[in-house]
Amino acid sequence: MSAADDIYDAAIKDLAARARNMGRIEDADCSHDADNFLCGDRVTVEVALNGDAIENIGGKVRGCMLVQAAAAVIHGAAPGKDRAVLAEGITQARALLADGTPATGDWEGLNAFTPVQGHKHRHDCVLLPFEAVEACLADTDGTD
Amino acid sequence: MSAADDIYDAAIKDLAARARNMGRIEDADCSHDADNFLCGDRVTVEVALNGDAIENIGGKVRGCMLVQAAAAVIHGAAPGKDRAVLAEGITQARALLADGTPATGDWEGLNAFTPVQGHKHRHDCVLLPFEAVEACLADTDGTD
Amino acid sequence: MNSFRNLFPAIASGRARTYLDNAAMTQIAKPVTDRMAEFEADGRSNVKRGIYPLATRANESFEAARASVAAFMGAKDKDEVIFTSGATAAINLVAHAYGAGLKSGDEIMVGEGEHHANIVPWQMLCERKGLELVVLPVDGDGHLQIEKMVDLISDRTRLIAVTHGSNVTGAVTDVRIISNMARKRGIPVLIDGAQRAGHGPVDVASIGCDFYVLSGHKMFGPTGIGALWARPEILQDLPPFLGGGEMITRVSFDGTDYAPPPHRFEAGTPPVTQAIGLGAAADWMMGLDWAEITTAERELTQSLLDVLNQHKRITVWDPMGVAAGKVPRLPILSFTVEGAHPHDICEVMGGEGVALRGGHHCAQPLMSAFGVDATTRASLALYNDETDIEAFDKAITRMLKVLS
Amino acid sequence: MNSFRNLFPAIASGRARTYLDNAAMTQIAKPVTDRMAEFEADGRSNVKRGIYPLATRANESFEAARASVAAFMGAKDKDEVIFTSGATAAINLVAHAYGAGLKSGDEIMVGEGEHHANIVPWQMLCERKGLELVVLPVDGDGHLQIEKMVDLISDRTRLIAVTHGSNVTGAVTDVRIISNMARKRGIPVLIDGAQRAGHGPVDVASIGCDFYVLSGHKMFGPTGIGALWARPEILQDLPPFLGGGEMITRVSFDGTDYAPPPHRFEAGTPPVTQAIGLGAAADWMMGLDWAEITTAERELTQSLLDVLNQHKRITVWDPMGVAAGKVPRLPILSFTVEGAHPHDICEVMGGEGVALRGGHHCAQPLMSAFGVDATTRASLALYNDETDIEAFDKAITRMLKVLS
Ligand SMILES: Cc1ncc(COP(=O)(O)O)c(C=O)c1O
Ligand SMILES: Cc1ncc(COP(=O)(O)O)c(C=O)c1O
Repeated sequence: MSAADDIYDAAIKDLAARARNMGRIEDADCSHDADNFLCGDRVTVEVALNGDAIENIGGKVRGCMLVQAAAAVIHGAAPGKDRAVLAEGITQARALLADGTPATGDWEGLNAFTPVQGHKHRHDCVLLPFEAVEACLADTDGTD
Repeated sequence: MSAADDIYDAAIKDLAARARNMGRIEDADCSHDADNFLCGDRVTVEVALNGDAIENIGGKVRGCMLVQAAAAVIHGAAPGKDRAVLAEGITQARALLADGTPATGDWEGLNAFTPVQGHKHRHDCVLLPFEAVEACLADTDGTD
Repeated sequence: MNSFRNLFPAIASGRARTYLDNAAMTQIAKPVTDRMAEFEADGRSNVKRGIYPLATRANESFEAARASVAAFMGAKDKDEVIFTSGATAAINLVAHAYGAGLKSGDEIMVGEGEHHANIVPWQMLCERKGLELVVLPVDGDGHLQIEKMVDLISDRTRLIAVTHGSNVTGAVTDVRIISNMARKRGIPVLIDGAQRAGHGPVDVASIGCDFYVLSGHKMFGPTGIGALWARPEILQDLPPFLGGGEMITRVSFDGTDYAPPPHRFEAGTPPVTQAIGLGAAADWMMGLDWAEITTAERELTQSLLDVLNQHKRITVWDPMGVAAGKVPRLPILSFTVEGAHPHDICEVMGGEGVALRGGHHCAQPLMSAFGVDATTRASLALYNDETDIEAFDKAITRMLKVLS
Repeated sequence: MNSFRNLFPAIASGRARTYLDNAAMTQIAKPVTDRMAEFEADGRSNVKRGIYPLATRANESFEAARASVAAFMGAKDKDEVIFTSGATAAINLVAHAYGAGLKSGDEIMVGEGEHHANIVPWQMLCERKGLELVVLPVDGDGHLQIEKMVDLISDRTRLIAVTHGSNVTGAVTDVRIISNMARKRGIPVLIDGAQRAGHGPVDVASIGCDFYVLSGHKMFGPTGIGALWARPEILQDLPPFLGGGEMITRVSFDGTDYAPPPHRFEAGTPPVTQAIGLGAAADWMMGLDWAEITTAERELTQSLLDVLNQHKRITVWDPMGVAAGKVPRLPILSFTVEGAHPHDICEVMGGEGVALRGGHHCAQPLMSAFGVDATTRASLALYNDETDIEAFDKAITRMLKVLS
């Protein structure tokens, strides 16, 4: 097996396929386009809130398998949780990519990205959907 | 003797010293500044005409010894002659620099520049005063 | 083995094995690195003003390089060539210097399939000066629809800027027809030759254009260098773009006089060593048999197409008729794979030693016209050969399996 | 022998013997050519977008070079550094990008002793936008009269652009005082470090300036590369200058979104190999003992002055007190010789193997302030040593005889 193949394992493929389940949300509380300007990938996210809870996440992913898989992880983990769960997800994703620290709790699904750790130039792909949701939520809370 | 010294012989020095005799002309028929933009040298010429004859040439030279010497050659050769003499001077100067063809007649003085032939990067110095006078005369004859 | 490979250490050594990303950057030729190394080892110096021997040597080498590039482009006089830091810088130079004379309501026409380098400078010019950008559309396989040009030209059209060869599809524009039509109407034409230049000398005189740009790093030369050729009558009257040393005749706080072309457009210390390298690349390329190379490049392109056409999941964004060898094309092609994203394709194929580029290729409007986000691109240079096709074939098969 | 000479093939071999034109261009260091040659021999590739191994390696090398240059300049973050094709291009970038926000009547202040690279872009900006150019004068020996700054600053002053070190006299500007005064008034300061950078790392943080520019070829690096450091708060909001690939987030004919800094300001393929070379130069220089080198450079400068001061026909245009070692200076000095023109001086001394530059040094306003047309300049770098002074001494004596 060549060096690049390890990231395309069944877990990632499975997640990426699930990204298609993420529908659009008509009356979202916020929506945001995040671009990886270096490669041209774009993630559009829509979030519906219920108070401080994330009710639903939708949108559209135009990007590689890693971007799709990461979007699917968020779509699987966040709805129904407090919005603060997202910050935790980003922290866990960064730690996993940086030194392989396993993700836990709500974000266990991130462990599918363990093989990506050795592919530094693809780390941004995993983080792009997180950044999109983060920026989307920032639009709604007036902090920023 | 090093390669560069041969151009600074007595003949050139003598000519360059004579450039100082070239006074300014208050009521010239034309005047022109010619610049060698690469090195910053500038020749200002003033020409007084009498019909088609060059009555007097004056001006100011801010440049190297070769520019000064060439200005002195013109100042020595042209006054009193028909303006057409200048075109001949340029032709002879170019021929001398290109392949060493000796200058003759009114322009014998150009032969002082024979050693410059081997210093291609200084050819423009010799030609600059000629170009200045040429441009100056062009201003008076409506041809151009 | 392809006989050019020995002149490219990165190729010969196998370190850049199956390098099929030549449209982004070619490898550099030994005659180029040799000439640059010699210039520096023997004592380099700044150009344009020095009098001591190293300086006059530097200046002579620099101006000889200008003459070589001029000859490569078919220019009559070396002083019609301006050294820039690349094709992008050259187009921006024209957008600023030529653009300075344009007025609100004037129009610039660009092709829909252009590289961003031939779109964004014009958009920015339009923004600055209140001009209109008029887009000449492409057809379904990326060819410019030249027949629509007449209708889109107006009496406010001030420039037509089109590529000589597409960096996405390899489609070659009929620049002679365009230049001829424009010339009749007094409209200058800029040709973006960035891709075309890696496939042999060009001839601006027979094209009949007014500006032509190229980049060193896409024609076996160094990075950091490009060239602009411009018709001398236009150049003569163009105001400068960048300000600085060596582009002036005289500077004072009362006002500044500018030098004649090409120096007026070369502010500051030029990329001296790189210009000498580009000259070496031009000289080397002018000595090659381009009829033979072009035939070889076409055959290899056909082989690439044959590999891709074996697979139902693959669609090639192929200029019409090219596969059959009917029209001129560059050995560049783009494809998409059902269910696989170009970045993932490049990752897997890169792991197999095959260098491909995936993405929008700085041609997002063309991607929109095709209705895709991104494609995967393979692009050939004269040093590619059948071994590269074999490796490509194997890697494609593997990629289809991995990304299934 | 000076121990640096071995790292400079052109110096070690004697081909660039008695090279005293370092202010125009230094020789290139072996650690620089080695790193560039390695990058190309191992297979180069375009940066910023590629996914295959050569492309990620190229990108990592390119970004590592950015980090090296950032460290050399004392920047906090590598993304505060923009690669340009030289100092001139960097100043023009600021004149266009920062200048885009200025309005008629606004003022730009420049020093009277500046290189044309730090005058002409501002004159052109003033012309484009109806601004005023305010000149901060120099005194009789070429030092900026900082004490006049307060009076010349107005509430329309929008930028102060001064050199860190003069390319004519070697005078060093007190850039800390200027930046401090400007900062209190909210006026950004641009420092032209083209000359200063060849004499050791700088520290933009302690200077307190807002923009700092340098050129590779004056700091033992390649030609065709330079860098701009800018304060990130300013950079964040600056519009782009050149348009093209890699500086955008998304392009369509309806409008274009620009990338974040530094990419927003690096349109097109950057000078990849040269950036890597500049990084190598920065790394190499950061490893040297600059206290020791500066002392050696000052001693040699004093020796040059001693040679010149022996001769009554010679006048040195020397920054006040520097001969006596009182104030910081660069090892650059200008002189005039009674009855001899600088071009003739350079010709004769060049024939003796001594490389000097004669002319206006792209600083015509300073020449006017001095009341001369041109000077002859000697400028040192770390590889110069006593053997160069001896050759200079002999050549000066001969020159005075030849040009008598
Ligand atoms: C068609 C085309 N035009 C222009 C450019 C820009 O060239 P550079 O990046 O060398 O400035 C490119 C390079 O990608 C290109 O492919
Ligand atoms: C003080 C100063 N500023 C700017 C420049 C311009 O640098 P470059 O020609 O490398 O763009 C120079 C170079 O001569 C210089 O000496």
